[in-house]
Amino acid sequence: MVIDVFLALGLVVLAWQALIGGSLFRGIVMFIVFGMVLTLAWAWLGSPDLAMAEAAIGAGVTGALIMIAYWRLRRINAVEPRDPSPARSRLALVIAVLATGLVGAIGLAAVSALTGDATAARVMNETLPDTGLGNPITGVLIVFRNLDTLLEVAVVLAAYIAARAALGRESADLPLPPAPDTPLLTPLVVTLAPLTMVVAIYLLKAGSQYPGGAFQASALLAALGVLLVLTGRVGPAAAANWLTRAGLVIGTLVFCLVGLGMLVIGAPLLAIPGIWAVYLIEAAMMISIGLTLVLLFAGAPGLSGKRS
Amino acid sequence: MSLLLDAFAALLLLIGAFFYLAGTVGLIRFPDALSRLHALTKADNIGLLSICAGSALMAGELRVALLLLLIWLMALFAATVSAHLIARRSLRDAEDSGADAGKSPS
Amino acid sequence: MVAEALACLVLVPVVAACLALVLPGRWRWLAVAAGLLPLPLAMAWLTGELGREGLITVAVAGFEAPLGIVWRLDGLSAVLVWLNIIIALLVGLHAAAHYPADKLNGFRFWPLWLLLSGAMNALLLSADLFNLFVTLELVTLAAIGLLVVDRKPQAMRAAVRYLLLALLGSLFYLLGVALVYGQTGTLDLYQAAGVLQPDLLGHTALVLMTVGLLVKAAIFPLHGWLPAAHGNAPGPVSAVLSAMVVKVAVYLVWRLWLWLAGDWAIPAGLTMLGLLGALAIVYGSLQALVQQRVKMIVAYSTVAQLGYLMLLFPLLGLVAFQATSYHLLSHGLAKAAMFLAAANLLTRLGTDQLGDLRGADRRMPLDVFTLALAGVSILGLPPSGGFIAKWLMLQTALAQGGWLWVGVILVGGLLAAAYLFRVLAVLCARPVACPELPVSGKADQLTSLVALGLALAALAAGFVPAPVLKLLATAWPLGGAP
Amino acid sequence: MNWLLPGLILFLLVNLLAGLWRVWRGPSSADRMMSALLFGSTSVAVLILMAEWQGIRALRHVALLVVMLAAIIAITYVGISGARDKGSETNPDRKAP
Repeated sequence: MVIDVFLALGLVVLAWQALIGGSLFRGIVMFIVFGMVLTLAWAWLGSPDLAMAEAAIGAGVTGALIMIAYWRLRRINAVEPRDPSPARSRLALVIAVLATGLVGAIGLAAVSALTGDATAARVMNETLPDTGLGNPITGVLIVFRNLDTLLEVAVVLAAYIAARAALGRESADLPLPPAPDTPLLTPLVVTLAPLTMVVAIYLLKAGSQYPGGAFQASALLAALGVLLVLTGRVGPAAAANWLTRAGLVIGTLVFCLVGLGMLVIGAPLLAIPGIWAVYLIEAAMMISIGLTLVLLFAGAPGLSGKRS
Repeated sequence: MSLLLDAFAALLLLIGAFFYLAGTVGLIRFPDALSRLHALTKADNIGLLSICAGSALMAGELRVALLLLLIWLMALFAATVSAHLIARRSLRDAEDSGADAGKSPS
Repeated sequence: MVAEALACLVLVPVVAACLALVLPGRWRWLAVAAGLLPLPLAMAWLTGELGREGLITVAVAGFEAPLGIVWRLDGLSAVLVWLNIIIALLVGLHAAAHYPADKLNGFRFWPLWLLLSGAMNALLLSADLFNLFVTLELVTLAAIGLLVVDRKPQAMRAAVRYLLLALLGSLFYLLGVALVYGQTGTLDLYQAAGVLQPDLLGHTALVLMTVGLLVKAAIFPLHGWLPAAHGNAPGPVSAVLSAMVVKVAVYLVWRLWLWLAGDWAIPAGLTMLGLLGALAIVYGSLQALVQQRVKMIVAYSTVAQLGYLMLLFPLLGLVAFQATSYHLLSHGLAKAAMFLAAANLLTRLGTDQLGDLRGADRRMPLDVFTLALAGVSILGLPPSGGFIAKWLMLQTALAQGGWLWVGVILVGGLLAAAYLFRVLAVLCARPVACPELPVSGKADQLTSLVALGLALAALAAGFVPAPVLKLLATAWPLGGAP
Repeated sequence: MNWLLPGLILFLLVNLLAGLWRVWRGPSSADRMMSALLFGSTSVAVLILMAEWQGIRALRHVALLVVMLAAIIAITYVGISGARDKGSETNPDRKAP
């Protein structure tokens, strides 16, 4: 109980600090710490899946994206804005009161939702063993409600295309920080890269029975990609070569084709024929999502072998 | 025997917590960036080792012990390289400002 | 066969989008054609089936609700899917002139266009509250990508503002969905409708979801992002944004209030929504009256015309439902035509500042004619789709003695006449000086003809309303006239 | 023994939030980064203890994921925040309160 209260209060304080931060950099660090504490909170509530997703995507990859954005901002505008928080306004009080009322109403409503019935969850637990999966979250994501997941992967694809459209031709000139010149980096990359891949594939494989799965694995791969970009092993390119493009669409494409293929053999649309299909789809998703995240980080339409 | 093991595991955990405490105290109390870094990374690595060892004893499984070992090695690796990078950064900042190397600007 | 046709509506454009991203050069045309051309065929077949069955449902992945997601095609969704397909094809034809698929800007444009039309179909079919959230996200993100495809600075700024507000709206909607799921244990809209109670939770959830959607629908006073976004987007994108993207958010508000809440939606709330619509009509029209750019006038006109869609709530009844749905359809066609014609003026004359467009009718008669023709439908003059819609709305309001709504509809029509005639008066004025225009190529003629075609379609909607109204009537959930 | 694990978890959490003071205070961005790194290693320790206390093995996988990410991301953060460029000769963080 004490730990619950502590975590809850800590989260509120961190969120507040991330928003009002006296300097932008402090706000960013607060945000990263917020992600870590949120990971702990999910773990404490007994949801390892959410903890993993939060650690990987919330704290890890988002943190890196914000950090590179900060670095680019500083390049454009050398002087950091003194106070990044918005100007005080009389409306603030009104908004605060309204927001408090809203949060209160949601809280009260949520309390009354505790007594609601859990029909879907019950049916899911009854049906899960038929699929051969042990992790209910993978069951929901890939088997029962896979249309949601398919469209989410399409959202990631759309995010890439939209970012590329916004970047245009100048994208190749988007700056990246110089690689840190220390002799420690090469041994680090050489050790970390294969190990990260092994762990990512392990998470993907374990995802069918235990917490884990494509999203967590892709975030780990994305983190590795970010490291490779920053150490100059991989560089941004002005255009995506065919391999990159294939990697970007493979998640959506494989998902769609498996789903449509089921119609051909007379099964329902998007039915999952077996556990192999789960692995196939998840592996394809992992590649697409991981690649998209790295490209968004690099701020480039494509990747090339070496940074000039 | 089992009681002894448990007691030993608990001792290890407590030692780990102590090292974490030491690291945090160092982080807050030490006067400049380099010595704070020194306190932090050393103490935390030992703290994590101790906690991993204690937890492995409690679980009493080889698989878990190996996983925890992997975790500790990774943490060691990360701490080493990032501490190195932070130290260089801090040193360079200090040179830029014309102050003595390692002294915290205030 | 039903499942195949529905799958075609959603997945074929998505697969085509992937292919358009991977295939090189001219092959991309093939992907675009393969993604869009089968849609009307599938939908034609489905419409026939719908006429026989009255309602089509398919459990995706073979799992019925509450476990899985159900697709549900009724009269209302069918009409909107048709509008989406017509827009995707005709406006796509216009876009083909400016964004050739084998060139770089076409490479940017078409994957998003295909994703947008597929996502829109998925949204219109879905009967699942969370799936609706996902499709709404995909629609929004694809729309924002299209908005910045030309990388004009104003469009970028508008896109960022749109993105942030849309995310806020999504958050509100998602909170509401979570509450509904917490109480009912299902995400299926029609299953939840039977269980959700009109208590604190039910009302909070409904209000949260509605506010979130009203942001996305740009209903007054949450319209702030719309004029900049729609006014600065590339022509075909403005057309689809105004004709479809904001409309589906209103469509979801309808679904929530009339299908999910159904009987227990409080009258005060219904009146409130109607008042927002009335304010939108007056405010949007007045703003349109003072704008200096043609595209901004058309954009503010969208703010105003969206208001009519909200009048369904206070007028509540079968005829009002038919009227507003028909308004949605005919406004979609007319507004797409207007944006395309305005875009043609902008591309060929280099400006859409009203002051510089004197005498444009001599130089680009077809596009000015299209603007006027689409204006007929927006105004609600007979014979046009807009006339049918507004006439039915007036009839219901009169029958109910709702004088406020009668007044709003009439004032809205008068103001629309004022801002449209202001544009036309300038366009047809005697030019001060008339620089020679380069001879129009085939592409220019095509773009003008597409715009004209859409305007004619809006007009034609005034001649054959019966089958559409009949189809819509099958979807009405609340019984006959109150 | 029942109080030991939750007690240690709470202790480490307090420790973590105490370190927040350094993030807040700075004064240099190196100090802030350093504290964030401390939080990473403390989080891993907390996760290991939680796995033991709650009997959820998967939390050790979370710990592994966190530590892998920490290894990668820490270097990323340090690399980015440490990289200097022509644009920023002065370090504004230094003037933080």
